[in-house]
Amino acid sequence: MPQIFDRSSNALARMSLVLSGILVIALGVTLDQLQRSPWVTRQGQRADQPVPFSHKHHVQGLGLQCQYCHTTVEKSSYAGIPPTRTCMNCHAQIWTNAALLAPVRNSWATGQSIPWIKVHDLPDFVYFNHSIHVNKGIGCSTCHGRVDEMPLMYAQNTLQMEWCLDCHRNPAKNLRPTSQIYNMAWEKPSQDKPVWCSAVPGESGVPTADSVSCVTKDPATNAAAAAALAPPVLLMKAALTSGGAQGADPSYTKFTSQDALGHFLLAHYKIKTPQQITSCDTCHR
Amino acid sequence: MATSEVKQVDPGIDPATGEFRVIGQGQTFRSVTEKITRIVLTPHTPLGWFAYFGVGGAGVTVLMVALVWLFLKGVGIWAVTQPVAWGFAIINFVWWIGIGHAGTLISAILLLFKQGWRNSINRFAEAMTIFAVVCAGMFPLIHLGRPWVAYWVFPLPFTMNVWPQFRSPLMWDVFAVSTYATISVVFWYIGMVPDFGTMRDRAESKLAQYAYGMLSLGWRGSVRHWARYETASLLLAGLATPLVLSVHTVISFDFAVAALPGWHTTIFPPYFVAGAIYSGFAMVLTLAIPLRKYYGLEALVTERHIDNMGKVMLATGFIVGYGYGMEVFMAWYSADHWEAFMMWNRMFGPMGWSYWVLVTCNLFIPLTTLWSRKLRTSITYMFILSIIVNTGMWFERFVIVVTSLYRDYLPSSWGTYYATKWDYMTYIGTLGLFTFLFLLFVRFLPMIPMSEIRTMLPAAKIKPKAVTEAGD
Amino acid sequence: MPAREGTYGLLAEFDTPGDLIRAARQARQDGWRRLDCYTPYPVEEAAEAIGFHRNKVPLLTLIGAMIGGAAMFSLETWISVLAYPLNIGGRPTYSWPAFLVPAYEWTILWAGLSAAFGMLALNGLPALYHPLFNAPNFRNGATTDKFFLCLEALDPKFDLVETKSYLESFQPASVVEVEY
Amino acid sequence: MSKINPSAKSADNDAGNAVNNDNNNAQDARSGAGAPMTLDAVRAQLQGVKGKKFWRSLDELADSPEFRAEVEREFPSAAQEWLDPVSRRGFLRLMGASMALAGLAGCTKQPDETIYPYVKAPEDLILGKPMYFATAHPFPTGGVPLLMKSDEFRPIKVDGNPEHPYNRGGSDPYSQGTLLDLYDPDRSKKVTYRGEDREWMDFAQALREKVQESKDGTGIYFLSATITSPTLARQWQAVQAAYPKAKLVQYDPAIAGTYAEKGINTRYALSAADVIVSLDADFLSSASYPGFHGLVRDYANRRKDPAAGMNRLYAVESMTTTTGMKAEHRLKLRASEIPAFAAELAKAVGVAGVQPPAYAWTSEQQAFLAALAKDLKANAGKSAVLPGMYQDASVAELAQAINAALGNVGKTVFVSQETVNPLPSDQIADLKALVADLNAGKVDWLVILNANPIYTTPADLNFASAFNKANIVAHLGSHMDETGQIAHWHVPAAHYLESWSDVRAYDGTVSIVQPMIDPLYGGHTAHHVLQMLLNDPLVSPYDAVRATWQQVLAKNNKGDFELGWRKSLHDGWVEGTAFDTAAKANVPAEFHGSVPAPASQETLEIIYRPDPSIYDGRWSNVGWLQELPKPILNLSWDNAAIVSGYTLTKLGLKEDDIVELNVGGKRVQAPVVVAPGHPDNSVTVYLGYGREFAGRVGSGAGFNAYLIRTVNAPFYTAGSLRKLDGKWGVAITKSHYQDHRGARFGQQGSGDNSLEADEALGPRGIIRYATLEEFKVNPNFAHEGEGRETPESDTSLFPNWQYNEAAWGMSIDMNSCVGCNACIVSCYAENNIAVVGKQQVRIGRDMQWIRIDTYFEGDLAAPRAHFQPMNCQQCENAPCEQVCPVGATVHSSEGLNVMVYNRCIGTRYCSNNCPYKVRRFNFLLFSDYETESLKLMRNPDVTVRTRGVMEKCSYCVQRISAAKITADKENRPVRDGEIITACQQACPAEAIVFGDLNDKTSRAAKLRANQRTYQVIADVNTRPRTTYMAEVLNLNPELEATPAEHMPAKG
Repeated sequence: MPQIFDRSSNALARMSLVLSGILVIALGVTLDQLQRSPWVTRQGQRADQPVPFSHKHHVQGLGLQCQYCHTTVEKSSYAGIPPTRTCMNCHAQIWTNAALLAPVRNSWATGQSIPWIKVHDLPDFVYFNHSIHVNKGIGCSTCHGRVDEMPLMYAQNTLQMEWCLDCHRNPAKNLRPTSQIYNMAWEKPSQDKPVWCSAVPGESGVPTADSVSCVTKDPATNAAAAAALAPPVLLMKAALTSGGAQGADPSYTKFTSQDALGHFLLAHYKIKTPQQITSCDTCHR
Repeated sequence: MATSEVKQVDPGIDPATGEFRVIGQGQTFRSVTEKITRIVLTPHTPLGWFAYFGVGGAGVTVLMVALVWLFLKGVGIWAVTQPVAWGFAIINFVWWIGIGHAGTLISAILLLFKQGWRNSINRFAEAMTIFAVVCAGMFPLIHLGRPWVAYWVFPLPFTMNVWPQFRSPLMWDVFAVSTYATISVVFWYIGMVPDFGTMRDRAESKLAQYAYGMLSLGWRGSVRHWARYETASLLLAGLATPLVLSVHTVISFDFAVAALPGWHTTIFPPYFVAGAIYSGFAMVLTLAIPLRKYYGLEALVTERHIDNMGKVMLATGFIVGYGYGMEVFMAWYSADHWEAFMMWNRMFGPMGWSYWVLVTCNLFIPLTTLWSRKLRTSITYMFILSIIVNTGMWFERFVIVVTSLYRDYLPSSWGTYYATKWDYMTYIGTLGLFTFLFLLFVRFLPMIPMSEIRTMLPAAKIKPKAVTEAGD
Repeated sequence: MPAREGTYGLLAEFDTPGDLIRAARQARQDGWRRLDCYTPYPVEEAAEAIGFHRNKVPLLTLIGAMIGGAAMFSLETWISVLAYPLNIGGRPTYSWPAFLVPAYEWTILWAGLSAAFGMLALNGLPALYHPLFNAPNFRNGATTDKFFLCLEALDPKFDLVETKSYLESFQPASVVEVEY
Repeated sequence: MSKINPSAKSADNDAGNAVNNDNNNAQDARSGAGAPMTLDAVRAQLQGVKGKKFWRSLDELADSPEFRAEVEREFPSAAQEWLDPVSRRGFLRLMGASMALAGLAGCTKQPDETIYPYVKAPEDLILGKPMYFATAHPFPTGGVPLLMKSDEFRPIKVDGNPEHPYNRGGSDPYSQGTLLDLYDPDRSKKVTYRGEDREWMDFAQALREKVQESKDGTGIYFLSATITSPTLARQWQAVQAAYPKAKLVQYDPAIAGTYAEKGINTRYALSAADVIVSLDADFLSSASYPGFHGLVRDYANRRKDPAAGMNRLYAVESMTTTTGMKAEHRLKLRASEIPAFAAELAKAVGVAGVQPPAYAWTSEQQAFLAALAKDLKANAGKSAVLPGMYQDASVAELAQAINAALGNVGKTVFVSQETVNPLPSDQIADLKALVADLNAGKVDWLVILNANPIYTTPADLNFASAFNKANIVAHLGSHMDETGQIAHWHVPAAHYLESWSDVRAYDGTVSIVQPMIDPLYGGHTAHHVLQMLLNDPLVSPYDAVRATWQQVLAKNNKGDFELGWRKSLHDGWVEGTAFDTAAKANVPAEFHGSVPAPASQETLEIIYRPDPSIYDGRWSNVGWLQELPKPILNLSWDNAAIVSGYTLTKLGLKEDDIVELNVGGKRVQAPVVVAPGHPDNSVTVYLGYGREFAGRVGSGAGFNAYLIRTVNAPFYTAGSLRKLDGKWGVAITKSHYQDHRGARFGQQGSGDNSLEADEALGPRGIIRYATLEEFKVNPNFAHEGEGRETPESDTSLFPNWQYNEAAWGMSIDMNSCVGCNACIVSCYAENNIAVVGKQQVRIGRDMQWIRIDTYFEGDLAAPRAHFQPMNCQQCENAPCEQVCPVGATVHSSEGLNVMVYNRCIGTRYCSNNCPYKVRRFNFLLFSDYETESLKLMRNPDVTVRTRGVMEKCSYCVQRISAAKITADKENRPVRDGEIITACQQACPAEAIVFGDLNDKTSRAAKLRANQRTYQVIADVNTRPRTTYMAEVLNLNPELEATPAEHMPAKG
């Protein structure tokens, strides 16, 4: 009775054992990565839109405000996609023959909607509300990224549940003054870029935003100058808020870290506790 | 207890000890080996095997049909409804798991108790366990409303950041059943390694040599290996014993932890386990009796085995009976209206019949007859009885699941339950699957552990003389 | 392993376990260390005869058990208390009694696996190829009904001629030389 | 809530554009398919297809890429399980399921979704913020003032107008159901002439020319449903003036022959009534009784606080209704006995001139009569006697006389000169005349307006044959129904939510019916038709209605009509149009009419009533109402021959047997069902079933009772009954008392009791009640006795969870609940609940989140019923949550028991472990993801549940979240009453109160603190957030609790 197996078979056997082990682990890691990959989440992908609309051009170049198009962002759960009329407001006069804008003109002529591809597309069982976020100090760019630097729109973030939870578990790290909501260039406060905020005790019925006012230039030197130097959006907003906060002669505190600012705003915007905003019924119904 | 006239008539009795033989007379290492290996290594498969295999195959087909339709349409094709939201699926699940238990019990607990007679039957009892667990494990999956997201029960880092809920008995099931399946397979395989060695060395065809060679991992019977092997087996047995007890305990928690009258009771764990063993041994008999006849293994699976299994069933049967008794007693003694009504409803309600079927099959018939050794050693009777008990145990689960659910707290939501053809097809399907797998096992694997049989042969007895001699 | 050349050892075949044990014990007394017995079923006396008394399988099992149990229990606690604490029917987040069950199951799971695979590892299995299989009579008997004693060439006392005669002094059924 | 004053423009705004995908829940109506669901598209898709053809067109629809995109989204296309259990359209579901399995990939990758923004956005629209418009539901017995919730100009919820003086926010199943009626995909969509497509103008021309050449209108006949619109009446009068020979016949099967046809001018103010007597007046169980909403509200208000003095209700009735079951004292009489009894009563309270026919009253009946009369006299001026609508005319007159004799008129009873319906008429007589003229060949053109005479006319009129004798028949109807099928012309009618009109409510106030949406299928109204005959044919209904109220509104608003108009649109009613209560009408306290003598004890009486769910059949294609369990019977999807247990046994029947009803040679087959407390030798049948051409839902359900109805005795008559072989297979939504008559185990009584009730009222303490006397002695009765203990808050192995913010809770007053089912239908609409169909209901898979548990106490021959609305109890120690392996049901920080559909894997363990069995499981794909028109109807704030997912009452969590966000933005706490659940909103009795239990000043918290408040199955220590207030009955000491007319219902 001879040998059945060759000498090498022992080595082979052991090696195959090790390999299969490695294989299993590799598979696990791959799947784990896959579910977060842009292939699944569409993160950073530029959809093929009927009109190559450039936020960069309109926001950075022309300085349009977000709400000029997304009108209901402060009032409703939907920020709102502009009707064709909004486009035509300008494009009835300028670029009236641009080939790129043909779809817009057709829509205007025929009354058929422009079929945009949804870029930020949450699952159907998730109920997201824009208004509460912008009213409580979450800026556009926090979720949508530097839209003003996007020639073509894409999703900055995965919009997966873990991403939402990441903020809902600790809102402080993303809160900003409501006066800065639409400021695409907003940066978290730091030593060289501090933020000054003042708060008057807000009474019930008055939106919390009105009792807090923040500026990015030292108000001690010259509030007016601060205002003058501030970007237009901020200018308007700052005026509003300080107006709301009038009477109690705001004494400003200086914040040099997001953590400090975040917790200041957390308190004054009456943000709900993580336990409350990570409760399932916050987003699912 | 053996009487003189029994001695003359009964070849199964060892004249020296007056006890049943575990192994028939005149067996040698080689004869045993030949007998067992031939079954597998014979080039021509017996026709009967094909016949049964066909039956099993048909069952599997039925199962496939039922499952495809199930996945296309949803669990609504079953009879499950409000308020009876669990039906055949869970009944079959518990029933199959229960059957599984005997295998592990025989191979583990009897090993610890040094019950030599187990050796002839433990291999296919373990096989039975594994196939039963396969059938059982299928049900929790397919009874889900959305089986395609069943993987959510595993604690893995999904992007939802949501995790399983470990207070749920169903989560406990997940771990109990998966562990049980894994350990059983490992135990089974480890047990077979030396026999694979034998098969490798007995096999003529190159293919068989390769196959069994691989499976044997190159086993060569070094006594060092044997020593570690023995320790490992003993440890596995020692682990499998608490495991097998825990598994059905956990299954019983599915009910005992719930708030439902008829489920919410502390008696469940012990009597589920006992019931499991009860039905398990019944199933072993159902399989062993035809097998030993068909493959002429009377010498290896003797009447003594049948007889012992009968005794075990008698014992476990009484524990089960005690369980039923306690339910009734507590319903009265606790003076708790929910319990009392549940018990009354279980016995005399619209579905009372099922309770009496169970009592008849599980208590009246077995516990009155198993006393007699004559009946215990009557092969045909034991075969019939084993089937009766299996039926009874199925109805026990039916009673627990359905008759507790269909009339619970709010009378306004009382309902009823009529199984649909899809329910039956699924159940029959799993029976088919079981047969199918078991026949494959019989055909391709050694169904009796040779190495362990050898230790029981007279030749294995080391002459004391030899040993002392070596001393000087 | 590096492919060795030459003789692996001398293999004596016996018909009964008793003979094997006697021979093995004798050989051990005579100072043989590199020796091994091969039997178709566990013969504990033989193992003792060649001085193999205890093994490490139990230790491995214990370690496995502890790892398994601890891992599962801490996973459950982390999930329910830290990762995403939820109010489940008013139960406390740290519901340890419930957590015990899966932890218990994993204790057994990992203990069992480490026992089985530990045993195989310690036995150096899988070893599909082994010099002994070169011996003409080995595979015919070792897994069926014959009992072998092998004195290995690596033992300093080993000498092809002397050792052969030494083995024959035990009246074995046969003595053969095993090549690598 | 924000009410926005809708200009005609915004109301007419094309809902098509309003369908906008810019939202996060494509799973809802708005964008179920990725398809551009402009209404035009839908119209195009559905154009001219109906009935079976509809399916084919849907399959074509299904092949569109958008649809596939939808399927890929793991929503298998809908299995119309409720059409036929194994659907003929397996193919699509195969597709769907394969996609579902593809879901195995786990992290399902969403396909691209498309956004279809407006081209020109309407100014007043804020996407995602609903608008509310006031309108009214024109109902033959008076309009129901409504406040519609409109999402992007799609009406998605019907509710009572909370500010309207009449119904004060209450509504009813019918009004709630009209929403689904609006979106019914089976509505007719094309004008047809002899089956060929035509345009509206073709019809209008034809009619106009015909009428003009007839000069004086000879041979022109109009057959209309009861005219409720003053404007329509005005238009008719104009037509009449122009064409004096033209004839108008009004016919409503449930109105004709009742006092309502002569115009409802009597109103009852039950708030001032200490004693209420119902002479077969079922004023609590459905809107078919005039003034239902107001009557229920006033009745219930007098029962909310027993200490403050309760009213007492006596019911004398010919079938079991919730009115009788709520009554302190109930006397069951066969329909024909009731006029005589009324006469006896009248005599007893001193009505002059009344001659009661001689009749052998049983001792119980006499005792009842005596006690009743005595009690009435004792409460003269503080009582009210309500006549049954479906009784002999004498009953109404007698009731009037009794009220007069008791001096109730002017105090609790008000009679006005004007009537609710502008054109009262003798409908039966007119109908007979019409048939005569038809047969005489006098009819040239018969124009049918919103009526379905072929189906609804009594069989003995042979209307169908007469019908064919008309030269041309034109049919204006919402569906291609039995009449539309054979009429020459068919014109799709616009729904009342699609068109302008007006209507008077029970109290006389006029409401403008304003459209919520453009006609989905381009329908027209009776206004159009009549206007077409006038000199200015193109005046739109809008202008017509404005014209009608020009003067009134101008007068009310110092000449500023526009202001008045906008105000009445905004408020929902025209001010100063209510009937004058001050005017003292003189009602004589005497009666000289004749009273029909009761039929002999042995004759079998057959009673016809409009169905409590689908009325006269007009809503038989409304799935919600079809599936709605009828009060008392819990029967859905069928009508039945309803008998008493005694009659059942006497005739040797079992429930669900098929019987043949025979009235004067006309026969129908029907299933037999028992109603506890039904009079013996008497069979009640509901009208409205057995439709041939109702649509996919209604066709073929039940049997057609019109076939055995006679024109001269439309509401009860003598007949016979014969057993046939076989079972019908009725769907009854709860375990049935007849199957479970407690024969053993601790039941009280002789085996004639319902085991359920014995259990529920007995040791289980589910129903708890006391008499007023007992209550006065021991206000804490609800917490004493077996099964009534509530565990202390510290009886628990683990520490109690603290709820520091809001703690939502609900209180349900069982004393007020009249079991009218309005809450159930409201819940259907609010929560996108699926209709599952008869077969599924039969095996107990109905999906209603709230149900009305009915327990029949005592002898089933003469029981007292207890109605218990049962929805998720939101237990603090929820048994369901603890057993869910994936945490799909958990507690929110405010103690809501939240069900997360998208996490559910469907083990159904939670349902098993729920002591209240209030969880509902999608055993199959019940939700309809295909039918476009239904997508428009869905509530965008609630996920549509797919197959294999558990669901349950959520306390309308979507409303809670909305309110919380609003409050949070305004930096204030949520106000008490700011959140109203759908069931609470619909309840005409205000039996349901929702609020924050941590806010001790909230109504809910106060009610929870009330001593009558108890928790169901408290001893299991689930700690429900929903609690119930025990009933208190104001019994008349002279009568025993229930008139035990012992006719055992053995067998």
